[in-house]
Amino acid sequence: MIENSFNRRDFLKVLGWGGTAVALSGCGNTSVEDGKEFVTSYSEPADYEIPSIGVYFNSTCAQCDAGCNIMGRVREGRVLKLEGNAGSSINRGKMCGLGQAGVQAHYNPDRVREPLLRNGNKGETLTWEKALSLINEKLGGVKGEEVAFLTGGISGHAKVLLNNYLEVLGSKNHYAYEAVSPGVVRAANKKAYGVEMPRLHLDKARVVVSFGADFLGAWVSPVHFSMQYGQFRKGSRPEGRGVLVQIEPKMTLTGANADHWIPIRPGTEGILALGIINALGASVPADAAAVAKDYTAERVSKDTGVPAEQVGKLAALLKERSPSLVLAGGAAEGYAHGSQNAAAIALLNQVLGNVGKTIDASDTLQFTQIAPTTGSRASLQVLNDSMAQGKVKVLFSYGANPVYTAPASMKLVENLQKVPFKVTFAHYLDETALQADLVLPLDSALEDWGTSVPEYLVDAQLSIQQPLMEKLYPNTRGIGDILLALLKQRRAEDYKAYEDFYSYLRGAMVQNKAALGGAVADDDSFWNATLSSGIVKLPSAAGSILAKVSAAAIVLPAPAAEDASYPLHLIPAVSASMRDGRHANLSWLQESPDPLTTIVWDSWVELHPKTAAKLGIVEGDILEVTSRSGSIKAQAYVFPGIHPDAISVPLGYGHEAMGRYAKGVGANVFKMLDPVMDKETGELAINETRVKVSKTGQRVIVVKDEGAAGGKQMGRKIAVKLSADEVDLSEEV
Amino acid sequence: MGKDIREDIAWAQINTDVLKSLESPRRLFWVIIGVAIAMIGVAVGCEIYQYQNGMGVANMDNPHVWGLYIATFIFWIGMSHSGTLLSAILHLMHADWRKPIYRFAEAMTTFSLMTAGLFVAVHLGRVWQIYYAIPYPNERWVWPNFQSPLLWDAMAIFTYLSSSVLFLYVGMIPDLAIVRDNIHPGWRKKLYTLLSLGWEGTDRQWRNFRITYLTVACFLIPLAVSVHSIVASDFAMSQQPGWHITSFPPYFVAGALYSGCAAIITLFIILRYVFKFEEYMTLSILKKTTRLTFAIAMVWTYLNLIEYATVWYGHDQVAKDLLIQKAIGPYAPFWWSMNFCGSIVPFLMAFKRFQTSIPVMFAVSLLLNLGMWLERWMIVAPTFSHGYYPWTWDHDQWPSFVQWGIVFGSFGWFTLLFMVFCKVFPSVSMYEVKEMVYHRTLALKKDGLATKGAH
Amino acid sequence: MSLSNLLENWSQFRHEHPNNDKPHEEYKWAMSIDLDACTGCNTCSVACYAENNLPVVGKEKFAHGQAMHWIRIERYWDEDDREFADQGAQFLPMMCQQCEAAPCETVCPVGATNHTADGLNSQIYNRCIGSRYCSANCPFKVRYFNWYNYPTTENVWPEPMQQQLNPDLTVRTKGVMEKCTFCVQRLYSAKNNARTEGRLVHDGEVQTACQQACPTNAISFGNLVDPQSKVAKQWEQQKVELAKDKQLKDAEEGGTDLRGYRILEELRPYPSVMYLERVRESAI
Amino acid sequence: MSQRHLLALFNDFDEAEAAIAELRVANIKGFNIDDLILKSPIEHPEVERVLGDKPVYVQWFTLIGASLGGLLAFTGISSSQANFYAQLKGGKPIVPLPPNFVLTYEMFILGGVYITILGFLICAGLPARRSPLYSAKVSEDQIGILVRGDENAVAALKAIFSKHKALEIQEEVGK
Repeated sequence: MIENSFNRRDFLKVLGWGGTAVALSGCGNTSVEDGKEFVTSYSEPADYEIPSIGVYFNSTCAQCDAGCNIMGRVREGRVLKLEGNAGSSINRGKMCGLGQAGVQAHYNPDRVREPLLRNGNKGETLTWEKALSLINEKLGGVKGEEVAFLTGGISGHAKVLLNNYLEVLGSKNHYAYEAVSPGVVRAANKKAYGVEMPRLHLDKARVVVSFGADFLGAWVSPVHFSMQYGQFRKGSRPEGRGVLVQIEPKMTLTGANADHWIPIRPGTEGILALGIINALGASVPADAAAVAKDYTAERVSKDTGVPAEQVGKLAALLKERSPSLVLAGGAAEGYAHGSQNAAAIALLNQVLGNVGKTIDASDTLQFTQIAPTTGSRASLQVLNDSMAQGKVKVLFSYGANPVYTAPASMKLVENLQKVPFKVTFAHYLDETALQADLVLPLDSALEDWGTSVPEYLVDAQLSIQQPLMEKLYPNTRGIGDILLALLKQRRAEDYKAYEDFYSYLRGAMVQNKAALGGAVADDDSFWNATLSSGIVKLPSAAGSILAKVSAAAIVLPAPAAEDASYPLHLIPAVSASMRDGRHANLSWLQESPDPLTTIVWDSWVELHPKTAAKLGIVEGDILEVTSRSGSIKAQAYVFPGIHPDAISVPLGYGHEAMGRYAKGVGANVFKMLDPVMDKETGELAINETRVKVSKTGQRVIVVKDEGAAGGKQMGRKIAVKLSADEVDLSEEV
Repeated sequence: MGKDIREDIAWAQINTDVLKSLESPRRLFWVIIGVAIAMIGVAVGCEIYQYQNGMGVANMDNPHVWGLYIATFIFWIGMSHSGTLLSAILHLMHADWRKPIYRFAEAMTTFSLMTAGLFVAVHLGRVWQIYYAIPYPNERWVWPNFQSPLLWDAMAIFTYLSSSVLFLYVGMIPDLAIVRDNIHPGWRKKLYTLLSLGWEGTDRQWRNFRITYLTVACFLIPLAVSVHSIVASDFAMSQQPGWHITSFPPYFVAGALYSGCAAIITLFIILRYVFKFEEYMTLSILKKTTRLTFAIAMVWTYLNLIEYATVWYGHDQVAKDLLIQKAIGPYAPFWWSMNFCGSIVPFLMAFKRFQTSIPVMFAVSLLLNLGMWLERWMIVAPTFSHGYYPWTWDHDQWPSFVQWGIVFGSFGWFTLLFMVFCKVFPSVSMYEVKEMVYHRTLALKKDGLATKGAH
Repeated sequence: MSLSNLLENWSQFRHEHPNNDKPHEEYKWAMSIDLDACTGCNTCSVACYAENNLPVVGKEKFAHGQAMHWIRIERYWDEDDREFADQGAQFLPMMCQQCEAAPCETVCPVGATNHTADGLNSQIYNRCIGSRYCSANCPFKVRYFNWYNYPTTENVWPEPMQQQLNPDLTVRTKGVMEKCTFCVQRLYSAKNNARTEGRLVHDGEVQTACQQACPTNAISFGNLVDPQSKVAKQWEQQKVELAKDKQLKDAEEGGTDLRGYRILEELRPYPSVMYLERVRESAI
Repeated sequence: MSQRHLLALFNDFDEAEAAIAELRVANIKGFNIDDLILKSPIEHPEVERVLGDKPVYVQWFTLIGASLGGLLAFTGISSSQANFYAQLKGGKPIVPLPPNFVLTYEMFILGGVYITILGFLICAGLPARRSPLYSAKVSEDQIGILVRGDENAVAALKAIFSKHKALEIQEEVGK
């Protein structure tokens, strides 16, 4: 059914298999009908829907970019619970709380249910047809480069359609934005190892030294790393029980699980890394030694606040227990010199000879079209600037909430006013949707079709997202369907074969089944197999990792000078459940206590007991935290897991809109961040903000799970620990 | 120095005096009734609110699942014991000074038990299912759990309540006959005719009456002891620190008698005034009661100290922590005032000049009861807020107005029942006062110096 | 009739059930939790909310201590008041310990909480009258009372959230006690499937929600009667015995290189949950 | 021959006592000492003594009631427990003795008290119909002696009563 006019290369491009020369088998049956039937088949009970028995369907978790493979328990046509897909190499049947709450995102009472068009200050509903033609009409008058598309990290066939659409419009302005992303580390990795996201093997390492990488909490692919961590801690493992050392100014969940947690003066992580190299002594290659030679234990301990013998011990441990793995994460990279910190840390890895052992390259994808476009913060800056210059006439936004996450200093809302027509594809009426002229309601992740490729690739795979139940609301649509419809406005011919995104997807998969390991199977069985496993292996070439950190290029600034008017460092905490606040309207997450403070339903300010004593603050005092760019009010929580020079406030709270569970809960830290960027990548240096803290005089009872005894066991034998030399773990089951 | 009942008082006089109490109390009586009803109103309001919204409004939580309801329940159970003490024990000991006051003491027993019963219902999360606790045969073969001290409670209280009601009634039959014979015709006459079962004081009736009264008295004493021992085992049988204490049963019984006697003094003083019983509730009786109370107060104090000592010197660190917490934690003010009211205040009763001073005794008796109520609260609450599991310690829990309101109202409920009883039934036992007078005159006769006594 | 029954089987009725000389026949569900693997990430708790229809009570009621989390993560610090918590925190997942001799069972006036044949501490919601004596007597304080009527409380399950409720178990009304059941609804269907196939449930066939979700595999759950089950192996390897109040580990000599223990064992509730002590490296 | 009732009221208890004693010895034709009923405002063991000892059976009721109560309680509770395995309590036997003993004890007392009261009503013949002659004085401060005799005994009886300073003698025609 492919038109002759429609040549092969375009055809590949339409389907998203561009960028490679894999032979496609002849076109198969993309009949809409069998697709349709499959899509709607939930309505009439079919053989796979047995009353009162839960049936599981595989899909992909959309709660974060880790893209875990999940399966949904469906009963009487309702999805009840999500479990991990045991066949997945990412999460092997496991999940995180965030993922578990996926069902709440689906059943959320505050979802947008109708397309809304701005009329003055209120929105009035309109039909999809009207909405889409309105978009078309608004696009009519503008030049391609005046159209901008803002998304979060995006991959798979949604990305294909998006890019195809932008190309049709003649726009190159796709801005992928993540408010909290490992942007700096990506760049640093690229420089150090030649790959942005190398594969890590905690389970093979004997020692893991993490400079603020919260891999058990919210970093990159937490469930996968948690699984590895489980292995890493097994005494019965050939390498024996692994040792974890965490170095960061504010204790993260990972820090709380470390054998040793080292509070370090904010920003001096790189210095400590070089200090360790220096302490390693003889074995170190000349160039690295040269850079590190000034970083004597004394100087390092003076700069970082880490005791000299601590540095020695650490070096000794790393030396004696190889292979090890050194990680750089949020806390190390969020500075103007973040890239330098990351480089220094990478150098340590290189010196220890871990590259290739505990850290290697994931396979490189051949289908670049579907490969993930990772979000960064810098891209929002670019968009913001061009909006400020009035260069943007039409703005689409999807999967991002910049109005909430952008620092006040960006004046984003003002700049948005300069955009004549703003379209938002939204699940909730969040802060960004409220700024839009047209709000288009999206299907929930459990209602929608899609494919995705996770940024952190364990194996090269394409994850299938399929509806786990019928739509809750008739007037929501999947992003794929919307983009397809928009494309049809311009390229009806190319896409006319595809009634909807489902048939497009099925068509795309089936067309390429040979390359996707379905060469022998007929279309239907291949497609059904694909759906039932939820995972498709992608053809890929083994990636190669390099160890090419140039020691010479590393220049670390002296530790930040004291700032009399703003004496404290603000370390915004990325919590595993709240993240950048996109999940704030899920009540399970609001009510599940923060692991370290056990606080629920509110923001808090973590202070070290010494700091608190100095300022005369006790738990529950309402504090005003002021930076050069803004200020917030939140309750104090005195906490032994933070450096005395720093305070920490969690991100993700303080929504002004979005829904009943999110609105007005806590305070929004993003707003008060100073506009300091990482010099190399232009990423926001999230830890560079300096603040001062003052009491407002009010005091509240902090709402938390922790009882009156605080973290004490009062001599009862409740949570017991013992030191590794007292126990024989080798025999353990 | 209070003078005692006159030996030469005419028996007819006794009848008319007591019968007056059924007719014309002082105005204060009606004030009391009014206040009592108002108090009940508060409690009913709170209970409706709680019933509608769930127990949460009482501001209990996990783990702090019990509150004032249980504490006040124990308090009322305890108060009931003194009635038995006066009527049964002193009866067996032939202490006939009890005779003018035991009737209202018994009434007190009955009504405080009824009040206590209410708290069981108020406390339940699903009071509408309360009948699950009754062992009734059913097709599902489901029974209440006979191992639960709460069930023993129910059983014991039912036994105690019904027995003491019967005891009260039987002991009142001769007086009911008197009322029947003297009251002017009307519905009350019919009532008394019915209740007095046609009593005529024949020798046969008296003979059986005597032995029955004696037997039931003998039953009531062990029963009363068992009742509060069982209430004590609600706590002693559990594993919680501050509850799991061997000395609890005697401790509770002593506490019960203590608060009961204190309550008797209070009511003694009130009745004496309201119903103009100065002739019968004489100061010398007050003195005897006071001395008895003082003795019991000392017993209680002793057992209380024993409890502290066993905890302190025992090896159970958890229980020790709790004891310390009681003394210095958020409950400290209540704990200390409980010890003060319970063990220090009673020493006032050791002074002769106070023993017969109405105002002092009234104040003291109220303080003692406050102390005993606090004791119950201090037994129940701190164990929850500072128990075995530190993570769930909860020092901020404070009963809401709902709990306070219902506790407050329960006093109104008790007062109402009691006052109505005293208005409807002779609250001084006429025939026994006569016996008392009679035996005294006999004694005097023996000494030959018989003034022309009653006869 | 019942009297004759009593007399004929007297010895059987006097038998203390269950204990060592009359162990469980087919199933004894038990758990073991490795505190060295547990990261305190709270996933188990959220999974429990999803599986067991737990109400979200909101800030105010949470402040009153009326939260309903059947499994809670406790976070403890070292108590030698060091300047920094440089040994990290200690996390402990605490749920109903399904005691063999449960203090809660004996005190319930109406017999709403009982001991099942496969060693669970069952809670019969529609028998419960809300005396709360069970919770009062629970040393672990893992029982949660329905202080309000959550199904009708605003924003607990607003439309359409109630569609997520798991039909395999009830939504509890006000005034009843509830607690962790070891996901008894899952156990039931697993047992039924096994029975229809004329076999016993084999290890790994049934998982509790918390175990299934746990990213680090810290929780293992299974049938203690089956010697091949992972749990049985772990208990065996750690020399922890169900009906003992003092394990080999606590003995003066020997056994010190083990790390299996049960919380508040000395009270003799004989919990069905074994914890493995958290390990910390001494070299650093 | 028709029977008559006489009720004599005495103020002085000793006189009443004497009167009864005299009635006992002087055997008046047509009057049996057992037809004499004493009515008094208070217990009068000493006065009753002259009537000769009359047995009291209440304590037998007590015995039966108490033992029945106890027995029924134990068997009832134990057999209901035995009939309901589902109420199994961990670490406890199906029929636990200590709790059952507690309840047995309570029921023992309950049965005792109830049946005793029942016995009292039976033995004392309560509730009773009012006897032919009664005076409210009896419930106040006077002793009444109610006798039943033939018409021709009446005179003699009256004589004895008045000899002992009976305040008042009521007479009525029997049946």
